[in-house]
Order: sequence, then C-alpha cells, then structure tokens
Amino acid sequence: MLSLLSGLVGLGASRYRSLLRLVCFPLLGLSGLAAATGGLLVLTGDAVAAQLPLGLPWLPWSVRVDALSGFILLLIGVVVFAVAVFGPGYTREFLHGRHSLSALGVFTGLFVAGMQLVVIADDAFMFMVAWELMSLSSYFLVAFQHENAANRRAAFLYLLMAHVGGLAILLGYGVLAAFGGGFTFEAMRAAELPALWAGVAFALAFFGFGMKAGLVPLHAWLPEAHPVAPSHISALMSGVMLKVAIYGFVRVTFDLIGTLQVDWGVIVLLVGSVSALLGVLYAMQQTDIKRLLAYSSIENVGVIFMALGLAMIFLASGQPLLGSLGLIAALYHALNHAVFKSLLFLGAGAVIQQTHQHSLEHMGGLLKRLPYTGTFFLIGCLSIASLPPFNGFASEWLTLQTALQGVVLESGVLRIVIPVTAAMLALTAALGAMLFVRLYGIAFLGQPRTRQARQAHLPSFGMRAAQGLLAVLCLLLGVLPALAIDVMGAIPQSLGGLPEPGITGEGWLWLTPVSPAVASYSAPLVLLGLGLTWGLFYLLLHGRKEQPLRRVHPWDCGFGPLSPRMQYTATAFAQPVRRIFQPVWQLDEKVERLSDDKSSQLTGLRHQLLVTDRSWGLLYEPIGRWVLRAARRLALLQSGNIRTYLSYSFFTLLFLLWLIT
Amino acid sequence: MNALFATLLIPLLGTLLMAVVPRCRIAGWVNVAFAAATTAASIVLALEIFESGPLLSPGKFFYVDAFNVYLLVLTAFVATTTAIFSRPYMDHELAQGRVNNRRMRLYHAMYQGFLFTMLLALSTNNLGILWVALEGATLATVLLVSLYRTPESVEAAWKYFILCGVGIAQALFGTVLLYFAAASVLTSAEDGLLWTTLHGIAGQLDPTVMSIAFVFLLVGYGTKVGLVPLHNWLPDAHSEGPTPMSAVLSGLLLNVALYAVVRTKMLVDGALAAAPNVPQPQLAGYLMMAFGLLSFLVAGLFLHRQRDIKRMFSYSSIEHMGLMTFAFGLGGPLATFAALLHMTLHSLVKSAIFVTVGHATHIAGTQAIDKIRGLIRTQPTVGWGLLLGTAAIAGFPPFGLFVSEFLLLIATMQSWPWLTVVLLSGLAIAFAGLFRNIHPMVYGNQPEGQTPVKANMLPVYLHLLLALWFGLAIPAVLAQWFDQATQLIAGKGVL
Amino acid sequence: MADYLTLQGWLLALLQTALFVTAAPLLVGWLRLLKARLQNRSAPALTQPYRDLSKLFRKEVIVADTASPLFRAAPYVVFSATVVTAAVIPLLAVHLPTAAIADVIVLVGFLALARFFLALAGMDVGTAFGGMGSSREMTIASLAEPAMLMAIFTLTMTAQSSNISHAIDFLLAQGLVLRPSFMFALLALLLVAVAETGRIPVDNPTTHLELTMVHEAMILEYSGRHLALMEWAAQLKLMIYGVLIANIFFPWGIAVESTPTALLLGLAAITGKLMLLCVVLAVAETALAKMRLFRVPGYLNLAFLFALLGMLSHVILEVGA
Amino acid sequence: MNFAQFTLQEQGVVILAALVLFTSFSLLAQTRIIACIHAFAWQGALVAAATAMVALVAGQHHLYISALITFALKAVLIPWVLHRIVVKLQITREVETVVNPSLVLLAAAALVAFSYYVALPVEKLSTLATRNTIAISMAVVLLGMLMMVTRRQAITQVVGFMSIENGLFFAAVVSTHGMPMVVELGVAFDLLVATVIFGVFFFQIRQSIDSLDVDRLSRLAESTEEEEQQDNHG
Repeated sequence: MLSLLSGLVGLGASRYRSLLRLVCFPLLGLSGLAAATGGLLVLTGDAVAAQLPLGLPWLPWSVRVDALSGFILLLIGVVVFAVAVFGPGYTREFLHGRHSLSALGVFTGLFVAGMQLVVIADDAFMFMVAWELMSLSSYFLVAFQHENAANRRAAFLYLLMAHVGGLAILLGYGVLAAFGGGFTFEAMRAAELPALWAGVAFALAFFGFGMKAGLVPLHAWLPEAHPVAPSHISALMSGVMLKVAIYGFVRVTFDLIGTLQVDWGVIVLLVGSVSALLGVLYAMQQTDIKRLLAYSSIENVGVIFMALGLAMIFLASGQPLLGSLGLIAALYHALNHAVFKSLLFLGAGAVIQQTHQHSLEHMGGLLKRLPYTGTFFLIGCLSIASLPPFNGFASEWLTLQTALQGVVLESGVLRIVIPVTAAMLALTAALGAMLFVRLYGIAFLGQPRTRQARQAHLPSFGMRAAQGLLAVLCLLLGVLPALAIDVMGAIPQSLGGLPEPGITGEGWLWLTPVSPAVASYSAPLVLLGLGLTWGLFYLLLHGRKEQPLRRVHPWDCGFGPLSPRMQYTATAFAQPVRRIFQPVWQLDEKVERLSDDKSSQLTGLRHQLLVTDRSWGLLYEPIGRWVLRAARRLALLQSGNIRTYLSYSFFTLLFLLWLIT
Repeated sequence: MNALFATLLIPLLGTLLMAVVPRCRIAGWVNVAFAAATTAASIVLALEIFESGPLLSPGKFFYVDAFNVYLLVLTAFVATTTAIFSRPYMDHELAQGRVNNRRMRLYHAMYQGFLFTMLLALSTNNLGILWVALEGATLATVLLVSLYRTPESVEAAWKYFILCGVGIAQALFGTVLLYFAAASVLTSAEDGLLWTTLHGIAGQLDPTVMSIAFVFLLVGYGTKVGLVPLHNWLPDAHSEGPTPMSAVLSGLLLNVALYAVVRTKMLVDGALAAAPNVPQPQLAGYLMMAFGLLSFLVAGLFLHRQRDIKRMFSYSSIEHMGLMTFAFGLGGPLATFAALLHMTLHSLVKSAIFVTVGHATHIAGTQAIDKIRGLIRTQPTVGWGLLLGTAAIAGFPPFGLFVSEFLLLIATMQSWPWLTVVLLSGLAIAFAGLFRNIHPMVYGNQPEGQTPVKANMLPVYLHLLLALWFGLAIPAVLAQWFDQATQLIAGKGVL
Repeated sequence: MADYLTLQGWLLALLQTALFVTAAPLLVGWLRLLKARLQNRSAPALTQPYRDLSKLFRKEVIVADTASPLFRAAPYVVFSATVVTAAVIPLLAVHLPTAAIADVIVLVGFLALARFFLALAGMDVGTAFGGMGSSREMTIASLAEPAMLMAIFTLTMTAQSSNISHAIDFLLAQGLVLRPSFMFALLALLLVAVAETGRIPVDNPTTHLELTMVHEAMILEYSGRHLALMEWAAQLKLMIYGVLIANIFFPWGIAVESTPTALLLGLAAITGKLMLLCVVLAVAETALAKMRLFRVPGYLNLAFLFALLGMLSHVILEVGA
Repeated sequence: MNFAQFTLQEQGVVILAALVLFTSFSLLAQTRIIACIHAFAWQGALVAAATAMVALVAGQHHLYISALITFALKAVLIPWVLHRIVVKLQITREVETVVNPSLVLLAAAALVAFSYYVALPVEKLSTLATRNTIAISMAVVLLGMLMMVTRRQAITQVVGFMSIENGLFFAAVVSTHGMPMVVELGVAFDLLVATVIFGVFFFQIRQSIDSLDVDRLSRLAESTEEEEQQDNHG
C-alpha cells in the first residue's frame, strides 16, 4: 500500500521552477524508497490487494501487489531513488535555460507514477491507463529539449510506436477478457482459452511488450528516444521502463495465459537472441555515448527474453523446476540491468554535463578529471560486460546454465537450437565486453580529445552519490547473488504456483542452479581469491624497498610529441567488427580526397561513415511510404469540385438503394 | 417543463435581441450571458429528468429523455465555454479588420440562433421538426462560414450549403417515407411523425419502407455527420469559418446530426426486428458500421497530408464521428455506452482544441501548419493546451477518450473480433497523422517576432480537466445517466 | 558439496595453485626450447623465462605521464584473474574445493575479465598502438569465445555438468569411449586456444612489428614489475589452456583421491601430457606462418564449425544411440 | 386496381404527376438559364395544382393551405427572385453547355426506371389511389440531384436543389396527404430563408470568382496539381 502512496507522491512532484530541485526530487526519492520498501515487504510477505475509487463505474481499478509486482516495484524504487539523488545536481544546467522545469518535474512524477501503477494494476483497464500514462509522460520527457529537430523526430517516433504497441497489448487483453468474461486479471487467469486464441493473445502481447522493450525489429524508437531525453530520464527509461515492459510480458504470458506452448518459447528465444546479437552489433558502431547505451539496452533485453524463452520452453515441456530457473535468471538479469544501465546513463549524464559533448570521439581522459564518475562507470562497464564477480555475470551465468539444461528435453531439434542460442549469447557477451572496452577506453582513458573534455570538472555531490550507490549495488548483487535470489524465490510461486528452484540451496556462498554436481559458482570466494592474490602480490612487490615510479612521455616512435589525434578513435576501434559482420548494417562510406588546386597534391582525406540500422529500410520506411501513398490516392478523390462531391452523394444513395432492394 | 422552455427560449430571445440591437460593444458578454443562462436552464432540466424520468410536453411536441437531455446540457455547456472564448477572439478579429460591426452583429445573432436550432432539434419529439431544426442549423451557420468574405470562405460556405442542403433534402424524403409507413398503421396520421408514437408502433411498421427510409435518412443526416464519402463540405466549412464556429460545428452540430441518425435507427431496428422474413434484420447497424469504418479510415489517412491546422482537426472530427457511428451501428450495451461517452468527450476535447487552435492562429497569424512554429516557446499555455488536447483526442489515457475507445474495442472484440485489427490500424494511422503535424507546431524554436496574444485558456483547461476526470472515474451520476440512455438505445444497460 | 570442503582440501588446492603459477614460465621455457630446436637455433635455457621475470621485477617502473591510475592497477587485476582461473582448474587432482567455486563458464568469465583490463590498459596511455591492439584483441576474443563455449557445451552436455572437476570425474568413470563429438570439440578447442593465447598463426608473441602485433601492442607501455605481471599472466594463460585440453580430453592419470602417491602420479601425468602438447604446438608454430588479421575470422569460424559439428554429432549420434 | 376505375380527380393527380416528371426532364434538357427558371416555375405550379387536387380527392382541408403556400413560394416567389438575380447579374443570355446531353437524358430515364423498381414494394403498402406517384416523386428527387451534378452554373444548381424540394413535397402530398401542418410550415420557412441566403451567395460568389461557374470553386482541395502530375508519372 505504501507503493500506492508513493505513486501519488510522485504525482504531487510538480511544483514551481525554483522549487523543483528542492521539492520534486526529494518527493521522487521518497516515492522510490516507499516503492522499494513496499516491494521488499511484499516479496518477503504476502500479496496485498485493494480497490481504488477510480475507473469505470462497473469496473473499479483494482490493485494487487504479489511477489512479481513487488520485485519490479523494488527495482523501480531503487533506480528512482538513485535518480532522485542524481537529479538536483543534474538539472542545475537547465535552471537558466529556456526549458520549462515544471514540465520536467510534472512529467517525471507522472512517469514514475505510471510505471508504479502499471506494476500494481490488477485489471486490464487500469493496466492500460497506467501503461499509456507511462508512455505519454515519458514522451513529453523525450521531447523536453525540443529545439532540436532530431529530438522531435525521436519523440514522435517513440510516441507512435508506443501507441501501436499499446494498442496491441490492449487487443491482447481483449482476447483474454473475451474468454475470461471480465477485465480483472483474476477472471483472465481463470479463462480457458482455445489454443488458437491463446496463440493470438500471446502474439499480441509479445508484439506489444516487445515493442516497448525494444526487441529487434521493433526497436527503432529506442535508440532514438532514449538518448535525447535528459540523462536521468534516460536512466529511468532504459533502466526501469523496459523492465516494466518485461513485467507486462511475464504477467500476461506466465500468469494470465498460463498454459504455455513450446513454439512460443522457441520464438521468444530466437527473437531474444537475434535482438541481443544485433543490439550489441549496432551499439558497437555508435559514437554517441547515450545512443550506444540505448542499443546496449536492446542487447540486454534480448538476453532477458532469451531466458524467458527458455523458461517458457521448459515450462511447456513439463520441467517446471527449470522453467522457474529460467524465469529467475531473466528477472535477475532485469534487476541487474536496471541497476547497471541506470548507473551508466547517470554516468553518461555527468559526462555530458561536464563536457557538453555527446560523441565519444570528443571525449577522452575523463577518468583523471572525473575520478568518481570514472570509477563508478568502470564498475558499470564491468557489470554490463558480464564479467565476474559483478552482477551482470551472475545473471548471464544463470541464463547459460538454464540453456545447458536443454539436454533434458525430448526434442532433438530443441537440444540443438538451445545450445546454438547459448553460443550466440556467448558471442553477444564477448562482443559486449568489446563494446564496453571501446566505450570506456575511448571516453575515459587516453588523452582528452577536445578542449571541453580537458576542462571537465567534478560533478556535484548528489550526482556522485547516486552513481556510487548504484555501483555498490552492482557489486553487492554480483558478489552476493544468493541472497538476492533467495528473496526472489517467492516469484515463481506467485505465478501459478511454480516450484522454487533450489538455486540457493547451499547457503549464501553458493549458486547452484540445478545441483552442486552440475554447476556451482561462488562469487564471494571469487572476490576473495582475486583480492588475496592481488594483495599478496602487491605486498610482495611493494613490501620491499619502494621503487619510485618514473613518469615520462610515452614512446612516440621518434616522430615528435604525441597528440590526442593520434589515438585510436571509436570508429576505428570498431572497424574489424564492422568488417566481419558487414551485412548487418547499411554502411555508407565515403572517402573524399582533398587536393591542392595548384599542385594537385593530396592535402588531406575526408572520411565519412554513415551506419544505418537495416530495419529502417526493410520495415519502417515501406510502411510510412505506403500510408502516404494511400493518403495521396485518396486525396485525388477530394478534388474540390462541388459537382464531384454531389455525385458522390448521389451514387452513395443509388448504391444503398440498390443494396437494400 | 419550464426549464425546457427556458432552455429553448433564452437562445431564441438572444437571437432576436442580437439581431435587432445594432453596434453593441458588449455583445460578446451578452452572448456569454445568454449561453450561460441556457446552460443553467438545461442543467435544471437535466436534474428534473433525472429525478422524474422522461418528459413529454402536453402537446407531445417535446420529448426529453436520458439520451437527449445529456446532449442538451453538453450542447449548452460547450456553447457557453466557446462563447467565453469567442469574445476576445472576435474582438481580435474586429481589431484586425477581418470583420466589421455589421458582421459582428450577424455573428452574435447567428450564434444564438444556431444554439437555438440545435437545442430544438435535440428536444423535439417531432421528426419533421427535427429536420426543420437541422436545416435551420445549416442556415444559421452557413453565413458565418463566409463571414470573412474571402474567396475560400465563400467557396466553403457554398459547398457547405449545397451539399448539406441536398443531403438534408434526402433526409426529408426519408422522413416522408417514415410518415408514410406510420400513416398506414395509425388511424390518426397527425401523430405519425412523433417519435414517441413511432417508437411505440415500431414493430408494426413496414420493414421495406423503413429500410428505404433509413437509407435516405442515413445519407441525409450522414452528410451532416460528415460520413465519408459525404463529408466533403466539412473540412472546408470548418477551416474557413471563424474558429468559435468551427468549435461548435465540430463539437456540437455533428453530435446533433448523429443523434438524429441514432433516433431513426432505433425505429428501423424496431421495425426490422419485429417483421418476419427480413433478410437482414440489422441492416441499419451494418450500414452504420460500414460508413463509420470507412469514414474513420479515410479521415485517418487524410490527416497525414493536411497543410491547414483547422482542416486537420476537422478531419479528426470526421474520424471520431466515424468511430461513434461505428459504435452505434455495432449496437449492444457496451458499444452504445462507449459511443455516448465518446460523443461527450469528443465534444469537450474537440471544442477545446479548436479554441486553442484559434489562439495559435492568432499567434502565428496564419492557419498554415508549416508557418505555425514553436508555440510552447511563444506561449506555453497555448502550446501545452494544443499538445495535451491532441494527446487527449488521440485517445491517450488518462483522458476519457481512451476509456470510450477501450470499451469500443472490447465490444468489437466480442462480436467482430477481426474488425478490431482494422480499428487498431486506423487508430494508429490517425494518431501518426495528427502528431506528425502537431509536433513541429508546438515544439522547436519560435520564429522571429512571434509574440503571445491575449488568450483565454479557461475553456480549454476546463474541458480537458473534465475529460481527465471522466478518464479516471466517471462520476456516478453521469454513469447512471449514460446507462439510462444506453438502456433506451440498446435495450439494456451495462451497469 | 560440503564433503570435500575440508581444510585439507583447501590446503591442497592452495598448493596446486601455487604449483600451477610457478610452473607456467617453465612451460613457456619448454616451448621455446622445442621451437628453437625445431628451427635449428641454439635454445635458451629452460629456466630463461624465470630469469626474465625476476629481471623485470627488479627493474625500475616507468609510467607514461598520460596514464591514469587504471594503468597501474590493470596488471594486478589481470594477474589475479588469471591466477584465480588457474586455481579453479584441476591440475593434479579432482574434487578440490576451488573447483566448486567456479564452473567452466565462470572460468571463461575470468579470462574475459583479465582481457577486459588488458584491453583497457592498452588504451589508457593514448597512443595509437594500444588502441589498435585492444581493438584486435577484443575482436578475436569475441569470435573465439562462442566457439570455445560451444565446444565446452558439448562436453558439459555429455557429462551433464559444467563443473570441470565433475566432468573429468564422469569421463574417468566411463573409461575409454571414442566419441565423435569429443574429436570435434578437441579440434575446436585447440584452434581457440591458439587464438586466445596469442600464438602463431593468429598472433606472434615475439614480434614487435607495429602493424602485426596484438598482445604486445597492448602492453607496449609497460615496464618493470607491471610488465612482469603481464607476461606472467600470459604464460599462465597458455598453461591454463594446455591443462584444460590435457585434463579434459585425456583425463587419465589425474588423482581422484588425495593420497601422496595419487598426487605424484597426477603430477607425472600432467607433466607428460603438457610436454607432448607443447611438441604439437611447437611443430604447428614452426610449420605455419602468421596470417593476416582479416583471415582470423575465417579461422575462428572454422573453430566454431568444429564446435557446432561436435554438438550436432553429440545430439544425433550419441544421445539417440 | 385498374386505372380506369379511378375517379376523374384521381386521374387528374396522376396526370399532374406525369407533367411534374416531364418538367423535371425539361429542366435537365434546358440550357438557357431563364428557360430553366421558367420550367422550374411551371413545376412549382404543377405541384401546387396536384396538391390542390389531392386536397379535393381526400377532403383534407389543410392541403389547400399547403397548395397555396407552394404556389406562392415555388411558382411565384422563388422563380421571381431567381429571375431578378439573373437580371441583376446580367447573365440572362448565358447558355450552359451540358456535357453530352443525350447521355444525361438517357441516365435520367434509367433513374426513373430505378425509382420505380425501388418504390415497388412501397406502393403495395398504400391504400391511397395516388400511391403510384411515389415512384414519380422519387424520380423527381433523383433527377434534381442529377441536374445538380451535371450543371456548372450556381443558379441552375439552385434550381436543381429546389426541384428536389418539389419532389419531396410532392411525395409527401401524394403518399400521405401531406405532412403535419407544423412541419410543412417549418419546411416552407426554411425554404424561404434558404432562398434569401442563396441570393446573398450569388453575389458573394460573383464577387469572389467573377463568375457563377461552380467548377471554378475549387481552391479547397486535398490534392495539389503537382502531386497529380507526379502520380501520373509515377
């Protein structure tokens, strides 16, 4: 119930310009805390339900928080809290701008409230209202810095796709409601769907939620919209909103439809793995730091959906234990992604605030100038690159373990498909590591590439604190996954009584997804081992006479001083990958030779590279063209001639008369 | 009873007064006062109806039940708020020299006259008078469309006049046929056009005549509703007239015309359902669904290529009227409830949008979409009003139109599942069409020298707040009311 | 699980790890010796790597003035991660407690962690070489990793455990079974190992020619103890792959019980296996030339193909039968 | 029922109906504006006469009033107003070219057949002697629309519009002995106002496009010319 209150608090966070930073963000923070505690209470206790005096006369909004909603609430709350700590410092730069801060405050509040309401909704109607509220308010936030035409375009695209997705979800609920005889989730749960209609409902839900979550090829809005919002909003969108979409998918498929089919799982698995791979490949070619992070969200959502697909396959083929394992893996990855992606977005926000640059090519050497942000960002990178002992690794490891259990399946085809997708996951993870080496190496290491990067200063305390909080969470969730997963154990139970997998059966030190004999992982011991070795060798090497370090210029091959321009660029770094996976992108590469007029000597080369998402040319543009062409054809009918109009009326009449006789 | 007469007489009086008194400086205020008085009277009337059930005047000339009383209130209310907006707007026009004092007089007189005809059309029991009133509404507004005397406005008015005139003539033929059908059943033909009488004997009316009559009525009143392909007058008339006129045309007149269609549909349904051996007992519903869907889709596509802001929103009106027509055609309590709700909310939101658009055109000095830029920067209240209004009209929650669209979709899902796909793609197309044009207008930097105008955004935010309220929770009184109307139309309620 | 988490087990594991770490330079020495012989050169001493390391440890540390703190931390991270990896792998005996800490996927994760920092360190100074090396290293690794995991999945699916210790146990218990899937997996893993440890034909550990180096380009700016740690880590990595291949595909001889005789036998067995493996590697390195960078994807695709074939033959030929 | 069994007056109504239909045809065929207006006046007079005849047959006294109003409005007032406007606008001599007149007349004939076909089930219902004339009145309505579709002059369009009204009125009279009085008065009032407004419009149109050719009223269109060309090319 606390969470409900928090939603209203979020709503109230809408005061005036000067008050924004003083009132709005603390309120938001309170809301986050309330949501997190509420979520945690429910996760460890019982489900809570209530009805609100809102909604249709015969269908009041009903609210219910079970373990799954509690978990997502917790996730929302944590990120919202961090964002609230981050916000006051970050929005300082807008204070003297021409942007309406009250709009920012109102819509941030509404956005958060929308997300929280989606999660606690217990009927389709309220769900949809909250869902669209979330979409709409985040749309306004995307359009916040609207003097840029690209931002407007992004906002439009976002709203359009959100709307289409929302309509699909609505239709999916419609199918369920038609068979269940009511809009409450309870009625839907009880509905007995014929296989065909269940498939339709599933397909609609997958389409709608997948669109919001950014699955390829429905992802086009995501890399456009996420980067252009203010960074703390990007963090909320990437970190939390995508999780709300995943929540919706889990709620509808696992809970409401209930009886799953193997085919669905395979589809989800395949789409997920394609998204993961394409997401990371696209991210690899981005130079805009936030765009890169947005594409990486697509990758991670793909991973989450892979785990969900596995869970569905196992559940549908009578392996509930493994199904729960996949589900937990997916949700744990969702939580982890929320934490590290918001950390990274907040870090990107701090960097952008200090350098006023979005492109990696204009950064460099920031670790020295922003030591806190740099360190926390590194932790985020390590987590998202799924390296042990950070949290990203724990959840990806669980996903891989789930995949490895594919041997128990009857179908030989699945036994092949699942390991192949697991290998794709491995490829994704490896490319992800490369991606974040690139991001971190180019932006934070090396020498500053521009004056702005050289002059970056420490961001405000709140901003650092928020990042620090999330970084600590990354580490905690990575080192003590058993504790977190133990808390999550109630979730499968709440989804139609699935069994609780014994991941944490061996105590807090160990993760044992199936049994200790099959696989085990002890992150605390890993950390201990790493620390011990490090400490030992550090002592060995430094314990004796301290050798002084000598600082010199790096080796310049004898050509004179090194300049920042000699560094490897982000584009260059990704060149091998670009070449290997060439067909994935639509590449438009131009090399222009600049020559001197008189001597016709080569004075310079200009290299231009345009990397475009293939989905545009294959999917979106044709649809847009089709609509416009249809509109143009229709417009020919409306010629402006009144006699033509009269004849329409005339022939309509004649036609109808003919029709009825 | 007295409330009803007050409701009707106040605007009639207003018409005469405004027409007679020359050069009145406070005409705008008087206009507001009359409209407000009408609203008050209509609310009193509504409360009476709510307490004591349908009201039939002694001469059986007027009949007010749950269905039309709420439309009465809505009409009077929107007319009032629009009048509030119209005062500064028309002053601005006068200052700009686009109209002179004589035309202002005409404008105010016709404003009240239009209100009167609409209220008359809604409250009368006689289908003939309904026709007369609707034709009267056309006549009252046609001169207002050409108020600016530009070539475009004259052309628009001419088209409006001719197309609606012809259309409504067809409706009269339908009415004659109705009367004919009734006369062959009734002993005293005098009552043959009274809706109450007709409704009572609907089962005995000849199905063939009724279906022919319905075709004529549908085409006739459908022209006024703006159903594709009879809609051609609508965008012209809306875009060229003064903006307050567009607001009431879009928000109210279309409703009244649709009201007429629905009333006749009830009769035809009754006749066809009772008769044996009718090949298609739901003929009226099917026709309305087909027209509604066609209008909805075509208007949605047209939205994509608009260059004039008011024209664009008039296509949006066509789209929504199509949706309502579809919903009424679908029948059934849920769809009917949705249609009634949609009607109310569309009126509120669309008139709010037109009010905002009026201010926006004053700010930019033009109606051309590609000239209107950066509204949020220039005047945030107008910019946000337009943006929120558009979001509301596009069916985004928490605004009420979402609720009605949701209900409609669900109703469609129950009886025609495959049509939902069409509806959804239509909604998406229309939505994209609206926003692709709205975006550059509200966002971005303002052009040089663009300054705010004196705007009265009270009506806009009042309407939007109402729409928001209905979206979050329909007040119990109103829900009861809608439900009564639903019971009248669809036979049973949803509550 | 608790049955072998004994103090004795922990001690044994520590010992084994220490042995692993100290033996790594020896393996490299042996390999260099073999290669020199094969190429008709006079060979350095077997202990030459140790001498190199101790020299580096004693030398003064020079750090570029553009370097950030990460530059100095990286060698420790790389080395620790590699050591922890080594600790997980059964060298002499199975059923050691360290084996339970991490399964084979985590092992890949450790290596990735080391590589991550290595690549970052390469980019830290801000010269062109470092970035180039990092870019190439990460590209190769990201292609090698799926092939490696695919090969490993074949094994784990056969053994129904991704825990190396358990898998070896399982294979030992089965005795000698000729599995087609293992053949392919072995081939795949060999190819991957060559790529991952930076050997010819993918990389040349001895070159410092600007445009061809990969691993060396990243550690170009290191000196003194930092360089020593980096080199040592690289040597460890070679040994890790060697031991993995040797003990998984040819598990015989490894100690199942922790008695001194069994352990000694295990030591002898692994020494023999590694020596043989080095011979194979040395022959291959002598016979082959380093290939161009953009031939590497093809090479790794071959590895992936082998791994995939292994998987397919496992599913089709071995499970059904 | 045999036609011969009708009373004389009833036969008179039918004959008048035929004449009304004929005037509709002549309206369609007329190219000169003045002649059109005259034909329209005749039609109005015939409808009024028919109304009076029906009043006589049925003994409905209020129909006499209707007949009177009709006569005054449709045979005298409206034609007179139109005539004056034509004179004022100096287009008395204007001749309108009708696209393919013979085709139009053929279509008109087809429309008559169609209205008969549509009205057939309706006529079975009525007990009135004049029921056959429903088809005629429907035909008059449709012919009026046809006229509006084929004519380009604003004035002839108005004439077409008025002839539709004639058809409607005629239908009301012959099928049901007229609508209730209050409705008829309302309709007449509307018609009167409409005539005035039409008059106003003629001048406005004339002012804005310097002609009364409605085809030139096409500024407000959805498709632009460039696009049409583009479409033709593409």
